[in-house]
Amino acid sequence: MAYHIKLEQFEGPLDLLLQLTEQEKLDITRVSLAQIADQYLDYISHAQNITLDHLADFLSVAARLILIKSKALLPLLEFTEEEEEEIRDLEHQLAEYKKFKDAAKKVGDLVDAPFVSFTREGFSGLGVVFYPPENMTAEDLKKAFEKVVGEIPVVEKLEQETVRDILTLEEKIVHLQDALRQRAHASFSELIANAKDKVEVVVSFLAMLELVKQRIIHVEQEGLFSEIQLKHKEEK
Amino acid sequence: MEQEKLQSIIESVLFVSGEGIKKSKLAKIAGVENGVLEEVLGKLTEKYSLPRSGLTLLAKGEEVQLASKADNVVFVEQMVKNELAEGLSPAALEVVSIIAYRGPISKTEIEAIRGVNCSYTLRNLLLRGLIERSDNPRDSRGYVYSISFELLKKLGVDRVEKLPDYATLSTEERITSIISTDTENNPENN
Amino acid sequence: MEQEKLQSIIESVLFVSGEGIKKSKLAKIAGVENGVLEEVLGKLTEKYSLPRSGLTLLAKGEEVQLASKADNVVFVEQMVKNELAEGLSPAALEVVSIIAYRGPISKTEIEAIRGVNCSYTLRNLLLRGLIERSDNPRDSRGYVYSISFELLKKLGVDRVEKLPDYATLSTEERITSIISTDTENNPENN
Repeated sequence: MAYHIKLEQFEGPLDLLLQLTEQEKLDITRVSLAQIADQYLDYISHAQNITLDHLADFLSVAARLILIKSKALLPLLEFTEEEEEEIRDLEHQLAEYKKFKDAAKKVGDLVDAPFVSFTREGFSGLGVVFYPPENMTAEDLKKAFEKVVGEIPVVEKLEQETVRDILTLEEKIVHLQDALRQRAHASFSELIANAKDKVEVVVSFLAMLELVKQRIIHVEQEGLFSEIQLKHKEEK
Repeated sequence: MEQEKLQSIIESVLFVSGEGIKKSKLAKIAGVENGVLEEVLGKLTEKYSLPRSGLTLLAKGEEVQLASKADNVVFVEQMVKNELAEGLSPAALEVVSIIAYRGPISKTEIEAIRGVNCSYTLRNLLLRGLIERSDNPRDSRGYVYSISFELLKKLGVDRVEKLPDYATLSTEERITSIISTDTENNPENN
Repeated sequence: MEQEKLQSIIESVLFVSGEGIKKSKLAKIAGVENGVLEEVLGKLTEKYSLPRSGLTLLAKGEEVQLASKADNVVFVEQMVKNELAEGLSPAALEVVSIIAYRGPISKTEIEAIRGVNCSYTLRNLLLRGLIERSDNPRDSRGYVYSISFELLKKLGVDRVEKLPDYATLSTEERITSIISTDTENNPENN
């Protein structure tokens, strides 16, 4: 790999992007986002510490970076209103996140500073007096307990299951390579015909970009929004 | 150290301690001679004697203690009554129900079930006599909580087993599983 | 009733309560209008800000609580254990900051700002009592999160308004609009 970025532990795509811009000493602008798009993509395709349940977050940012990057490479490319909106949101989110990340450092200084208040035991010195709530019944207790049971999260396990099916980028690259080797020539829409959702399409697209960069495949696209054709270089 | 700072320190320590504290201990904490401490205590007594102060310094032999001014007892009693005698908040009711159906149970376990710190609620329920605590047989430094006999009686039952659906609810598996997963992962590691 | 007597009453009540108490309750106990109470609380805050005072008045939303002055921690620690000594991870600090500057705030809104799932961090902070949750007025199935008195004590500030850059960070216009579009698109905020 060309890049060996040394970053602190990062949490989430915005954190990663922010650290990349800071490392390159860039402000948060569209131009600088285009500049670091490759680093971001490299990073997430090789990072070991992105858990599957966070992958979707990383990929949705990746998709927007790819848009920004394409525009930088192809100035004629025009964004749809929706795309423009998504990119603007990313820029703003990043700027806002930066504010809170900076604030968190200052709050952290307060946490570490030797200033702590203490409070006293409430009602200290008072003996226990039996003060039952007026209208409480055994049935109220039962209902409250059932509510407690009902609120215990069972969701988290479900989330894990649904994400488990999604392939990682690494796996997708291998899959793409194999598919191309077998057919020598394929269109992007053929390759993603079995994709289960948007995330998998984005993963496939990232995998394609990665293969282009490693000069393993060659892609052609005749016009905007037209079909992308992929060829395996060895098969030329 | 200057007088004003000393006054501030002594007031902070007296405030937090709640109970009476030996003057020698106070002097040691503030790092001053007994004579200096006496001066500071004098200044504090003077300050508390102003009409606008709500505090007073009680002295009993070698011990001193911060307390609320006796003139305000009516208002203080009203506050205590309001705070303790009002209806239970939904959160407090939930804690009581957990203690009723799963007691005796530790604070850590209650918190694992609700996902929220319960120190304040537990103290309040103890003061109201709705729950009781005893030493935790599995952890000598901790306590376990159970519903008080008075509350059971008020609810019209003589033991927890007679609470509605006790047999099924007290063995509810989701509760058991969250207690075991959550108390394994130390909640303090963040 | 005259101002000085009112100050005395409120101070007594705050002292005995020890816990956070709603301003509306204080006003009711003292038998005064909310406006008058605010004035009295202002006077108390002024008094506690003097160098010789060892107390401070913490304020959070509709509640106030009496506490020891944060500067005196080294002395107070010799009396009582500092239960707030443990540090916070970078993730926890970010979440706490967002809640401090923007709270009460829903989980979805916090996640919109951080761009990452925060369930685990929120649960940890709740268990440590550094944040609190209450029902979301805009979504009955969800919660909103706000800071606790414990957090103020740990930070050594008497109210969030004293945090660095509070005015700018708490009123960011564009944040508000991102948040509102984001919550509209995602009803699952809890």
